[in-house]
Amino acid sequence: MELSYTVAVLIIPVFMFLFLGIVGVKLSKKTAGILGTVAMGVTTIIAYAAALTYFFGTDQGQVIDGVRQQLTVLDLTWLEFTKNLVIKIGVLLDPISAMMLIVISTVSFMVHLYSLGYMDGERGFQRYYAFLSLFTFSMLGLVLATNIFQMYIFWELVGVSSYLLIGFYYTLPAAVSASKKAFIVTRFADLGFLIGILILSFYTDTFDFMSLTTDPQAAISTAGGATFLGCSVMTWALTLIFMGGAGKSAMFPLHIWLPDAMEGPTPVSALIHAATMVVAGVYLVARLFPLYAVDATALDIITVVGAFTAFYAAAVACVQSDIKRVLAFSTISQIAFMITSLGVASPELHHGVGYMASMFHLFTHAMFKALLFLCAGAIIHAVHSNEMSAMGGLRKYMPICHIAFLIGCLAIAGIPPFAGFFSKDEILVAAYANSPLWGVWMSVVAGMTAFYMFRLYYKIFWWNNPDYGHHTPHEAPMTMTFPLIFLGLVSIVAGFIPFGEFVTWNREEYVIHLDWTVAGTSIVIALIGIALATVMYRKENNIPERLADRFRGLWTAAYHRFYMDELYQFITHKIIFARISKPIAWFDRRIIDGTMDLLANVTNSASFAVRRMQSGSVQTYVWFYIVGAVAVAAITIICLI
Amino acid sequence: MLGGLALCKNMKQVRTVATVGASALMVLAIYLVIAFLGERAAGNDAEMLFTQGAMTWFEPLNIELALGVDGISVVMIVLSAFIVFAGVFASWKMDPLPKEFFMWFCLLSTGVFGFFISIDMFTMFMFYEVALIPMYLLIGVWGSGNKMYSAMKLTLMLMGGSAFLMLGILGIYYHSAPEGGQLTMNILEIAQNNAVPHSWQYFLFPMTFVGFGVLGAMFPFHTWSPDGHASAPTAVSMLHAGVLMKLGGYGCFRIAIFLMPFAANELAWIFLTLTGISVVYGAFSACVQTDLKYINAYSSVSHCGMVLFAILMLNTTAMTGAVLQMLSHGLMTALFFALIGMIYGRTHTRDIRKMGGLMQIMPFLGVGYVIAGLASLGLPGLSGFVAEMTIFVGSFQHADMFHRVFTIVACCSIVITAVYILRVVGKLLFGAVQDEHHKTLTDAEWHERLSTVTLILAVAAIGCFPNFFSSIITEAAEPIMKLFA
Amino acid sequence: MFGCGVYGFITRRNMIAILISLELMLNAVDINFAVFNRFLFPGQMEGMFFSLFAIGLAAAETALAIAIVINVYRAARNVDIRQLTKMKF
Amino acid sequence: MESLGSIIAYFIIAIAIIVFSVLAMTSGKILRAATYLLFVLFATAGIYFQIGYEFLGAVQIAVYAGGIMVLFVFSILLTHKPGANAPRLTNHKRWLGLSAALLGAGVCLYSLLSYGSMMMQKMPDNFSIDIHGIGQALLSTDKFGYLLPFEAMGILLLACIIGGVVIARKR
Amino acid sequence: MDYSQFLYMPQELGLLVVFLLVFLFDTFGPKRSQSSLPVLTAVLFGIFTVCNGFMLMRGTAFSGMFESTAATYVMKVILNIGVLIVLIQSIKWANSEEMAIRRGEFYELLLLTVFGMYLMISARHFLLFVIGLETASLPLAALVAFHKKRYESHEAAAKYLFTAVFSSAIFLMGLSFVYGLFGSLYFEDIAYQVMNNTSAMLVVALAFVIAGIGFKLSLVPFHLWTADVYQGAPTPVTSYLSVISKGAAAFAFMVVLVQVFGAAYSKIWEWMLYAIIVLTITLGNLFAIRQRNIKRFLAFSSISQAGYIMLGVIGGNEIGLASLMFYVLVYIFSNLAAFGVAFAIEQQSGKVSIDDYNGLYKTNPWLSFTMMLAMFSLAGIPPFAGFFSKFFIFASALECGEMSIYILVLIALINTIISLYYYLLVVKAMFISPDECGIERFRSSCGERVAMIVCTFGIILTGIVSCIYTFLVEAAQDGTTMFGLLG
Repeated sequence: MELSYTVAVLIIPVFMFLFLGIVGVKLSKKTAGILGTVAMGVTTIIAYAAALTYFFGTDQGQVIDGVRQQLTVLDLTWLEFTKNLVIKIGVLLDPISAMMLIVISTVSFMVHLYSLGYMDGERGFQRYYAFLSLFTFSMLGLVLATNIFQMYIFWELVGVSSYLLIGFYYTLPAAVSASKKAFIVTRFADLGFLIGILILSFYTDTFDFMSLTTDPQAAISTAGGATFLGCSVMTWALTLIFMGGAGKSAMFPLHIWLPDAMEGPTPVSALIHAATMVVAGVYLVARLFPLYAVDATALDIITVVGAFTAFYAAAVACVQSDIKRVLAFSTISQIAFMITSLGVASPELHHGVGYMASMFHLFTHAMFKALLFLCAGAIIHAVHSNEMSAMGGLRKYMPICHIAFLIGCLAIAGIPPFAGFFSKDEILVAAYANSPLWGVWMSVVAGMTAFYMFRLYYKIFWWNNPDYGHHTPHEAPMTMTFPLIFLGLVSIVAGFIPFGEFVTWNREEYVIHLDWTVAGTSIVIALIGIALATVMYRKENNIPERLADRFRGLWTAAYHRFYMDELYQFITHKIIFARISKPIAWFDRRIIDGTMDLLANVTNSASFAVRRMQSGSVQTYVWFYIVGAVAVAAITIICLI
Repeated sequence: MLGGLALCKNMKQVRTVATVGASALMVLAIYLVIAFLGERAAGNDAEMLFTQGAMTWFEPLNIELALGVDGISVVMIVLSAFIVFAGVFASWKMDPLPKEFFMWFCLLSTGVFGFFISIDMFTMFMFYEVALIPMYLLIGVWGSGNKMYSAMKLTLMLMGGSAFLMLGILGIYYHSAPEGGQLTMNILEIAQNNAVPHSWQYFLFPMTFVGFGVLGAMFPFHTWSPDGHASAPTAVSMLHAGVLMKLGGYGCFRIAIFLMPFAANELAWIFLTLTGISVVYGAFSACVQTDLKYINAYSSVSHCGMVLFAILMLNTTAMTGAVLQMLSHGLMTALFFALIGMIYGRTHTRDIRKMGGLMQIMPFLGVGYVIAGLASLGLPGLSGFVAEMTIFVGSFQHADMFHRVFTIVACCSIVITAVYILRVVGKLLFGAVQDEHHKTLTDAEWHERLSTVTLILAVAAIGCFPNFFSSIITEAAEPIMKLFA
Repeated sequence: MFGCGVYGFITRRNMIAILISLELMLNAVDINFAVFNRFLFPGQMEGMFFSLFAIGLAAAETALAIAIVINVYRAARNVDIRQLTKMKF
Repeated sequence: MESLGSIIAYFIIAIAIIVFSVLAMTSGKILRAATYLLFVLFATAGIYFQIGYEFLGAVQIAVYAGGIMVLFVFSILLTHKPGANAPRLTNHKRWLGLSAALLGAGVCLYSLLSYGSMMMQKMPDNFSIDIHGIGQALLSTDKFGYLLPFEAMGILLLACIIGGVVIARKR
Repeated sequence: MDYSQFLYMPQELGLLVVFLLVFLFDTFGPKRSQSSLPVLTAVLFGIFTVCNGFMLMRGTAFSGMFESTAATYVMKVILNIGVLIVLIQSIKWANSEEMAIRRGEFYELLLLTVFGMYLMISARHFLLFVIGLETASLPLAALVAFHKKRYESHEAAAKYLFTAVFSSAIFLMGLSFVYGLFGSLYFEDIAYQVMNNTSAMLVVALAFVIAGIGFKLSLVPFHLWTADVYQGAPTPVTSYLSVISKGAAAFAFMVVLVQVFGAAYSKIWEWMLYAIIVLTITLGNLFAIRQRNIKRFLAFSSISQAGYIMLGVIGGNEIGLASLMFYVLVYIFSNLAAFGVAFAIEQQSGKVSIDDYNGLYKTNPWLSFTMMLAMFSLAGIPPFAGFFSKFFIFASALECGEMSIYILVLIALINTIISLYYYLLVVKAMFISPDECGIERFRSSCGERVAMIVCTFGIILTGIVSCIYTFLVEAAQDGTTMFGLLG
């Protein structure tokens, strides 16, 4: 198979990780950064080559009867549980993984490049690149996984690299606790994923994606209608697996780690927490979509969770003051779009367009969200603050950044011809096709998206003109602006990719045709949102204040993200630590250990008690003697007779 | 006879150390390296099931000095070798009475090696006790903190376990052959005869299982572990948590389960419940501890609980997982304890509330600790993941709903593990430096690095190439688990 | 008589009195042997011989015991059994 | 032998033994206790004579009454001021002693009585032993010959003599 | 009259020869060379012990009154080894100022008691047995009183003697019942008749017999004299009492119970023994925990050890006998090592409290090493001999396979943990306790050192060298007459 070189995309980063991790300290910072970037560049080229070969290659067997085949390029046994349950490490190429290859390698390369400038002079620069390589490796491994367990493995690795990168500034307590939180929350979700895998593999006796998805009905039927607590085990398995995805993709209520994760360096946020890792959940569901497709309950759950999260995150995003937080919530909201889209994508409805839409949105979103984050990074780099209040009027100081950011905003708001418009439109189509309720709901959220994005935009680049003092913001260096420009361009044109030809749920071609009623509505809504934002935030004024005062309660609640963090805090500290761990520890010391000590003490005091027998008087001794002898005899007689 | 070799070498070292004294430390270390390298090479070859060379020892009770190894014991021996190796370096600068320390240390390792290579119940039991008793002095003399209490508690509790064990072994011996047959202590023969009456199995199985379970830190017999580990010197903690606790798991399966399959099947649920509790319970307990060693000790309770848990699932995969878990836990706990010892040696405190930001001061140790932590919480690519996944998958293959539900309960521990590991890592290594005095501390020295790196490499080796190990183990576990098919 | 001996042993404070009670006990045994022999197993004279030897034993014991008692008396100027409780517990 | 008279004599002797032994144990004066013991010993010898073991009776009188009693008396004189009374017993001690004594006696009696049917056999008649027979038996190696115990007894006595000497020596 | 029958008892005769030589040397030997008496005795006894190897005469003498089998022979040899060690240990002590005048008597009495023990072991007639028992115990009273200047010594002697006489009275009472039941005192005759006898008298007789011998073994509740006497007696005598005298009693006990009453209805004595063992082990341990005086401590530990020894009796089979012999052998080594150390220290500094041992390792490493070995061996820790002996004794007890015995063994095993606790306390004192040691560094005398070295080797090798045990089992099988009636 000539595509086997794809495996190099895994090998190069992992090698770079080890190399930079072990000998990185000895290298100069510059060398390390350049090495990392170059390696990433090579990886990107290979990834592109692989993806393009896959999509456009004319090799026989790639497309049969209009269906793109899944190609298992490589499959090495890594660990054998039983004869059938084997973890393999391999490379699976199919439309979505090829698409993800492009996304990941592009964004990752951009981030590498960008970081050369952004992270310049930071302590642990080498370490940073090592971790980036690790992340890239894990993420690529995740998307190329041939079986669900390989995916889980890389899933965990992704989690760890995310942990390491969030906690990159390990001397800052906030970063440390954010990284901890991120890891633990996703870990909790992964627990669901793991259990789901266990259940699934127990009934289907395989981990392999191909065998799982080629005949989903068979998989379902092997479960034999087994039920647990009223639901069929398959629903349980799929829901639990989705829980894993929800954790990674920050779906409500497992979203709380993502906003905190912004404590990490901004390029990391762009790479991991906007473009790639957080969509792993979406990817997971998409990967197993044929299974989900036959289980309506699981799909409904996905839809509800997605839709609610989309709304919730958008609402919160409207009032946040930290630009990265706004972007984070926006990310949550956008991913929720994709999830919803998958949820509503029953194959019988509109050719399962939701699936394609979701993937499409994933693709475009990765580009423009990375763009937005990188812009945010540049801005933060310039003003040394995350808070909106420290910004304003930056359009004069940072023109390139301004334009790029604007493109990003337009794209996310869904204004044609920017990328977001096309993908979001498809999602809305899918939603309407499923039920008008979801359609309307998602349209509203789309409007909110436009509003908060432009609120952000105006607040940064317009609003007022604060006093920057002696430190005037300036445009970022070339290494940072180049990725902005590149991604900006991509964001403009990506919408025109005939995505349906490449990625659909059954891997047959599907021609996208815009449904203008839906598209029109969405444009109008987006424009309304933008207009509203323009009115409120273009110039410094007190409308927002007044509004905030009017809806004080709501505003505060939203500002505090509806107290989700506090709730978690309460659960972890008050319940898990104080109500479970502490008592267990106490129980252990006092009761269990106490029992052991008690045994010893009882022995000791018994020894004290019998001491009196040894009175020192011969007569007492003799008394015991005779009584003992007689008692022995008497007891025996009584027992025998 | 690779095991015999290991035994001899150790004996020789004891003598060397005893005669040449403190100056022999160097020789000792070199000896160890050679012995273990050779052993590893030999161990890798010994994939055939049993290499036998039995010699009748006590003829009246038909006790043989039967040695033999299968895949499982081979990996256990490799594990022990690694940890002893690392332990020697970790205790490089043992201060008072180094000679005695290493003598006892060698005796301890002799017991451990002997235990793993024996296939005769008596010798096995003997080596088991040989391995236990040096602990008392090692902790008592070279330990820290409330060492007398801990040492006594540890010894007495473990000996308590071995009391049950001895009864169990004798009971098995007297039922080892069908009516009129030649009674035997040889594990293989007993298993072949499979003559222990069912009614007796009900009595003997709990005896042996609890006997070994005490050492395997099974709830509620685990309380020696936190105190003991907290007080023990570094190398002893390493060897104890790393290898000695594995004796429990190994023994459980080699004697309790292998010889009494019927009762194992019937009574598994009781012990499954206990071990399930200890998995979760240990993890929760670890969450609120403030002493590094206590945290680790409770984490050991949790992990070793997992070993016993998996063994009780009675299928090949889970069994393989259990052995992998022993390996993995052995290595990473040893790593943990080594690092804790090194940190303690510098900061003179183990209270995580009093430390912080050590990553800046001693990056090597910090990185080591993070790696150990990640291994512990099951990061793919390191050993913990492999072991735990094998256990979970294997356990979940059990046909019984009860077992599967318990597997899920046990799975929960991975989250809790993450909680306490990250808590420690966060408090200890990250953040600002808590104590100004700590800023002057140095990073690891060469022997410490050597010790740490050895263990890390081993952990990573298992994590990256698990199939190599798992196939060795599976091969050995399969014939045993056929008893339950 | 045997019972008397036991009683005496336990209640008396004088060591010599205790010896007397021991003699009583031994005597009881002797009688037992002799009588058993005579009444039950007259064929042989084992009981009688046993008594014979037992008398010898008693003599030896008494001699030693008295020597010790006198020794104690020398050391403590007293033959009170309550003196003999220095070592206990 | 099976005459009423001998039975009556037997009972008289038995009662004498019991009475005197109780007296020996309860008497306050140690010398008096020793005297009572002497009576007991004589009475015992009486029993021996009555059941036909003249040799045994003779030994009893010779060794006990002659040897041991003398020892007792000497030791009493050595260690006591004449006329000293034993202090009154504490109640506690008396009960302790009484309980043990009764228990011991009770068990013995019980077992004897449970075995009683055999005891009520008639004493065999025509029984006589001669000194010569005793001498033969003492030096015989056959069954029911006691050469070995005899020798051993000699050694025991030797040991006791040495022991006594050691103890009694001043230094 | 066939006096050649004395030839069946070569060991006894040999012992008497040794005794006579010592006696003559003591009495008529030149005054100046008297101080070589201890060495002479030790040498003579050593030669005798070695010669024992050629003295095995199997057979029955005196019409079944005396029996010599491989088993009895081995028992005697084991005792000899112990006695030899004691003799070597006490060389210096015997030459001390205070002892000089009584030196000869010490050895004479010692040898005579050994003779008594021989009789006990080989006796097959109760009369002989009683005489042996008394010979073995009465002179000991004199030995206990050997410390003229110490009041405790006299007190101990008085206590010992009173209890001993009392117990022999009880024992004789029991024997009189036995006689009343069976009309014979030959073991053989009794064993034939004992089978179908269920009378209460037998039970009482048995109880009294057990009490009588249990006194020597210091089984609970017949043990109370032990601690006081051990404490009061001179240390060599204590070690002799605790080891040799106890070992001999154990052998005799086995013989009496198994051979004579082995076939008793439903093994009445096993149940009695059951209760006594439980009590002995448990109470012995409980007492031992609190002791601070090393000799009292060892006394109680030896009480609980006696309980373990009895486990071999309860097994009542060849393995049991062999294990019992093995146990006693190991016990001799271990306990004598412990006493040897205690004695050396007492000689040197007069200190007898365990607290004084704190930090002993720093000043006297070899002494504390020996002590540690002894403690570990007593506690049954491998690879020392004590482990093997414990294991075998448990194994032999379990052979009958009854559940009740399993429970008994479990109790015993749990008790080993308690015992481990206090043995470790001693180890802790020597090795771990940080205090400055009150005992200075010193060299123990040559004899003590030799004895300790012998014990150390014994502790280490007896277990590992398996042929010893195998040999004992063969010897036990030779004593088939003992078990012939069990079938």
